[in-house]
Amino acid sequence: MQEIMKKRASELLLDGTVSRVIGWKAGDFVYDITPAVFESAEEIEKDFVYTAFCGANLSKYLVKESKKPGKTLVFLKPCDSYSFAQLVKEHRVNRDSVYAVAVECRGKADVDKIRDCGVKGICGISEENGTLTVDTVYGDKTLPLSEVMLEKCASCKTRKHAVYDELLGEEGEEVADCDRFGKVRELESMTPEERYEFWRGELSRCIRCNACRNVCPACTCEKCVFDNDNSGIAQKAAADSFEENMFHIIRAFHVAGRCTDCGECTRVCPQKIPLHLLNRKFIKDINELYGDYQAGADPDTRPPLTDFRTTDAEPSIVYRRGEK
Amino acid sequence: MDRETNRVREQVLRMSGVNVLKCMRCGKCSGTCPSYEEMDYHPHEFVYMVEKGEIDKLMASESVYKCLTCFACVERCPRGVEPAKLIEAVRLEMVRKQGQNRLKPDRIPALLDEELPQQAIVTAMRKYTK
Amino acid sequence: MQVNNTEFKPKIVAFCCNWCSYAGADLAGTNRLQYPADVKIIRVPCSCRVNPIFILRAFQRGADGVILCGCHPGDCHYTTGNYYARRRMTLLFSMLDYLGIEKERTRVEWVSAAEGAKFAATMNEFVQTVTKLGRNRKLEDLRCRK
Amino acid sequence: MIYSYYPGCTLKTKAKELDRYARRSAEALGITLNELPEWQCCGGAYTTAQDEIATKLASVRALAAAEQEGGELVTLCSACHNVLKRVNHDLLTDGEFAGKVNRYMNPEQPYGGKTKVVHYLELLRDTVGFDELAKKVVKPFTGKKIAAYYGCLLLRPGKVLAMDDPENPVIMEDFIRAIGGDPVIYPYRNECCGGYVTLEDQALAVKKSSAVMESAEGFGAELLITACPLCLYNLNKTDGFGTEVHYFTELLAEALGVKD
Amino acid sequence: MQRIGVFVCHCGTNIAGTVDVKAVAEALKSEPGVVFSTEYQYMCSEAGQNIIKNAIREHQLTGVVICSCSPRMHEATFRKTASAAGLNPYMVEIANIREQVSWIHKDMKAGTEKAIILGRAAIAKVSLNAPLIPGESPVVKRALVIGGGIAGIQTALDIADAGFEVDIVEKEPTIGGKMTQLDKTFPTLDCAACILTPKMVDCAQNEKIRIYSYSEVSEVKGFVGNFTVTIKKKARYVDELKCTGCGECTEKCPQKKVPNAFNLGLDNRRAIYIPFAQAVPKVATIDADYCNMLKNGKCGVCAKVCGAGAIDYKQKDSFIEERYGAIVVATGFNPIKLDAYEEYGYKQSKDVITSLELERLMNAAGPNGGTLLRPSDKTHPHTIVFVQCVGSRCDDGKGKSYCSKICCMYTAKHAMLIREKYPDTEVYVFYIDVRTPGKNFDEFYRRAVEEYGVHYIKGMVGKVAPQPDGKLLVQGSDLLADEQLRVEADLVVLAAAIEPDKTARSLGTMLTASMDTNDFFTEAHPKLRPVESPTAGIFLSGVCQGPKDIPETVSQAGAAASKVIGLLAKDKLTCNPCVAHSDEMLCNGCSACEKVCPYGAITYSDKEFRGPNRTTLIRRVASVNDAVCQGCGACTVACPSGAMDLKGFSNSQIMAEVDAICK
Repeated sequence: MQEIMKKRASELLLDGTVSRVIGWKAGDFVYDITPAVFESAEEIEKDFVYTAFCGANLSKYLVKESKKPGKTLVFLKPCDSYSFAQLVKEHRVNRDSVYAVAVECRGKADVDKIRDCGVKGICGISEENGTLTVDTVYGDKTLPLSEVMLEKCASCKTRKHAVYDELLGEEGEEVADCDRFGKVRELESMTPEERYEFWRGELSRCIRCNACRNVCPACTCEKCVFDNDNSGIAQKAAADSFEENMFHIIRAFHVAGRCTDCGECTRVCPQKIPLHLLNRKFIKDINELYGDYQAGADPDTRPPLTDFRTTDAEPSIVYRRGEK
Repeated sequence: MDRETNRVREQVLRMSGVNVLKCMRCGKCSGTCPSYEEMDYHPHEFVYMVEKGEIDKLMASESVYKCLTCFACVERCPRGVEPAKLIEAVRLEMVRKQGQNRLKPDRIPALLDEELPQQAIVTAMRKYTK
Repeated sequence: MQVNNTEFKPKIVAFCCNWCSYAGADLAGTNRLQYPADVKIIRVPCSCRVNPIFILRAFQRGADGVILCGCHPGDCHYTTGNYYARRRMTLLFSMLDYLGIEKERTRVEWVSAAEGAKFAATMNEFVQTVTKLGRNRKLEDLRCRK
Repeated sequence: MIYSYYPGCTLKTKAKELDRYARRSAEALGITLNELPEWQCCGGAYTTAQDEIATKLASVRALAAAEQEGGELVTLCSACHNVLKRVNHDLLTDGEFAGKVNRYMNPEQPYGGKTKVVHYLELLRDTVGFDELAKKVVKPFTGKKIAAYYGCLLLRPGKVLAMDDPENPVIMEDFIRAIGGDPVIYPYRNECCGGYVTLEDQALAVKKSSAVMESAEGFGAELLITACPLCLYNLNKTDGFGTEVHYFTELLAEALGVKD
Repeated sequence: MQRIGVFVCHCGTNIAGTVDVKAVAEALKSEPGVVFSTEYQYMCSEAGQNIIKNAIREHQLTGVVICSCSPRMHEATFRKTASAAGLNPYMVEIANIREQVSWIHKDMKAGTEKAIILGRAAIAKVSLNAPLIPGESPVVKRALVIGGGIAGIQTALDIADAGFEVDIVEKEPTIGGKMTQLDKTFPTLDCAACILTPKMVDCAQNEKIRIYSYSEVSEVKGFVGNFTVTIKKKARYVDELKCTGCGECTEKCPQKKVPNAFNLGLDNRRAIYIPFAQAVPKVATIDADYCNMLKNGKCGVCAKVCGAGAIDYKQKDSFIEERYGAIVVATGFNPIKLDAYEEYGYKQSKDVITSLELERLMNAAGPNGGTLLRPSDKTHPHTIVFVQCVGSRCDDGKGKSYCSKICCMYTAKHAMLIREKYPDTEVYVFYIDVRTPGKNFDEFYRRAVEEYGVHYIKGMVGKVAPQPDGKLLVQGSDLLADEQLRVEADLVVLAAAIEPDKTARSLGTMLTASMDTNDFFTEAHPKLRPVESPTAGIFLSGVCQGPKDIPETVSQAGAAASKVIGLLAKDKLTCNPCVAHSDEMLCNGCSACEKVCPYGAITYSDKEFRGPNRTTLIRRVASVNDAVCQGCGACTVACPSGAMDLKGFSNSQIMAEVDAICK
């Protein structure tokens, strides 16, 4: 797959269809993959990678890159394509200046989970039919991909793209048995005290590194309210128990109805806080109260928080719902 | 109002659940009452006199035993005052007193006739005794 | 009504729409309908002006309960504002509940300009509910309580 | 269609016909009435005092038993209907009362007013349907001018009993039409007959009942029907009126051809 | 640095009675930014306002906080005061320590504490206030009057008189309203038609007035000075321009069994009809529910007999869009349905009627040509009982809680007219109270008793029992005689409560004008602004605001007209400066704000910005049209970046208030 992509990207750069390519390149280690902009076929040849560690969602980089002259090529995994469509819907990215290449994806690997399996000294990885072959300094190890997948891939909702100009590889299907709200339901069934303890345990670890915000394709504000001294709620660092609550609730609220559930927030969190559970709570509530809605699925439907029905549920539904 | 009067008044109000202050003195209860002519104190007077605390007079009068509990006054009161409930409360306040049962069981045989349904006896027992 | 800590006086912030509930509160005043002094009203032009940030901020600064009052659905002075507010608050309250915050600390009530009695009754009831819950310990910012 | 059935004390003694004809007619209409196994007398009168618990427990037992057996309880006597419906309403709407009752009786399954109390007439109207009933009539009362006497217990308080407009009811008139008769509408059909006061002050009851008879006859009634044994008794105690008073179930049985 | 002045009002003892105003002024003196703090008996008085003005000048105040009554009461007053002293009027904030403190709290300590906290919140807010300069918006010089009864007619005539154009929308085929159905009017007994029909004709002939009869308002957009209203003209199947009102069709139509709504169903009319002889416009209307031609295509008589060729069976509802500067609501009332009061036997006897039906029975143009006859057997009634307060003053879940206000007087009128015309008729009036506050009203009622011998009985009727002989046995209380009274009457007249017209509720929603729980429109202030809705540009005329009689309606109609004239006389309106604005540097261009704006006040454009390294970036940013924005703030919450904010109620101002309250 990687080679097909490299070939196609080089072609398009060379024939002038696109002026740059957003893709992935490896850092110091093979699992240390970062998004990167390539401006020539040489750069592609040298650094471009597409491996089981390419979980990163590239769509957000379009906000900046697509403003540059010429077209920008972006590689989109199925989940990334929804983020891209949502950004187009919100006028953050100009559709015409993007050449979207859809690539197939069967799930990406979580290096920590691989390590948890006792695999050390990773220096290469390849995937075939759901089996990962990890090349380590101690020799090759094989692992089923399903056991070491990123959280966001384990609860993947669809392997089908929302939008693209060109497809490389095979288009996947929607995941029929996806149960991405399982954990949310589990939390909902707890007592308020248990929930509070759960979230205190998680959120109190927050170090306010802002990784979740910086990676989030819905968090593309010109200036975040939490960075704006004039907003009255600017905070740089978590200093006490409430601040991270405030930050994460407001962040989740700001992306409510816009979050495509790409799962990047949880992937990048250095403290392993399951932040996607906040977003999924909003998605679940929205689906239940206002009808199923998938951000990025189509360009026209009004996002639920800028829409209403006169027959919407009253806020008091929150009090009744919990009663047994 | 002395303390005892006030206690009885409060008791009657609590027992009946009636808010006498809602009455606007229209007299529709008394205009509607089928037992009006048999009563010394009429439904609207019950409301007013309970308000004023003159419950002794009401308890002593035959009127409390003449209410048919037909609920016409309750149904028709424009203010939702429910005079019948007040009359019942005054009557209960009376018959619940020691030795004040209106209907003694030994009196009953004399009052019966062949056709009289049980219903009448049990209802009367419930109305006239504690 | 049993309240364990009779000393506890909750801090309640009420956001009131200028066109209905604020006028309803005025009417409650004009009619001398009593409700506890714990309730402090902030006037907003419409329930849709209330940002979830304001509500969290109130809790952060030590409020024990926050209530938002607006026009009845369908009667918004600006036609549609309260419909948006309704969705926003429903989701926000649900999220607070999800985080284990006592859901009774937050409330939305529709009170028209003519409903002075409803305003007073709502506030009495809300204060009672919040008083029973006691002090908000889960959301306050400890630096804000001296 | 199977319903629990609460006959009440009078239907077992002085008003056996009311009960008998109701059962026969129900059978003819394909309705099974299962008499509650251990019912107690409802007491004849609902006590309005808010502090009364004991006088309502017999009703609660019947209501709770009916809940176990399907949840719908049919009554026939106006007084039982009145008492059962009102006690049930209290349980449903007054949580404090329901709490007290359940603490006192301490039943296995707390009872909260879920049983639906249905008067036999409501059964005819809402379940059988008067149109359907009319089709099953074999001996119609064609041309017979029949006056319905509701009395007070069947209709009031209107908000609680929720049977019909308490001031201008139609359920019994519709029933009369269904069995082929000609309903006579007269203003005293929902005025009190004198009720239980007859025990102490029969003159009062006679006076009230006479007004009813006079009004009905004035409007041309040839026959009166009622659902209440005490109404029937009081109306029969009047003097100088020729019109017969019957239980409505008797006419129903006759019309359906199951009287004998 | 802000220099804030604090002014605490005693409001006589209204505030000072439960709030220690001196302590409040003293406590607020030490708040940050406060350089002056004082209290005075009546801040809104001239002397009080002078204290404020002097302090602004003397202490060079940059902000003013007034602790007083509700801002809904005197915010405008104090803004003017500040302005007069050279301070921007939007640098004034009010802490409501009357409605929200002294009137609802009895405890001086708690009240004083709360007043101080509210004062602090206002100080915190005013510290962040910025001077605002209101914009202007043009005024469309045309008014719309919804409802063509006496209220609407009078309002329209007065507006037209001042030289402004005005349209009347009336849902019935003719204007005139309820008053056309009345026979005589109290307290002078002149005939309703004689005083009303000239006004109807004036409306028709006035070139400034356009009448949309048989029409309804179906949509309202816009705001004060510039409303856009869609009017639905219902199909009447007659071309209004061609119809001459000759009435030929209404005589030849073979469908004769249509209940005559104008006579409240007491007689019949044809399927094509003109409601009454003096109708304006005098144009026929086909009742589609009864017309055989429209129902099954068989007939066509009216088209045949119409010399003007005005009949048009294919006519459809049409919609007209008009712009108006002001809207007057004059939707009027109806008597309530009496279904819940069958103890009076309204449905059980034809001879139990409502007062409005009696008007028709007594009217010369009514079903009996003015002779009072019983509906059942057309005989002359010798005993008539009037029952007052049927459905009024009720708290029974069935009727209305309010007094309908007009019944006492019209019943006295009816009683008097009957006694005058038919001296052999005995008239009884069962009343709870007789309410006659009005010029010459009590004298009128006394005449009914003293000169006309009407029997007024203090008490209520419990039951009306129709008798076999056709009489009505009325059983009621005579409370003063302490007896249960029985009257054998021939006719019983019920004074049914009145309620706002059923169209009022949906209209209120369309106009975003607030209503009370009874569906009466709410006035901007119950005493001081009784003919204005709290929604700017919406005015109230007649019973739509509350029960009232004709003289009161006409005076309110004139008052509403004068308010409209005052508005239309302006070329431009000062806009509310508390509008949204977008910080372009923060705007993402995401369109969330645009989606929630009910006024379409937000537009987007691509703008050039300086990027890093001397590059130019083109960004899509929102901007707000100040004249269109009404300042609801929906956009401010939709905006995640905080680019959109509301002047006068900014994020930081509201948060400052929150902080001050929670401190």
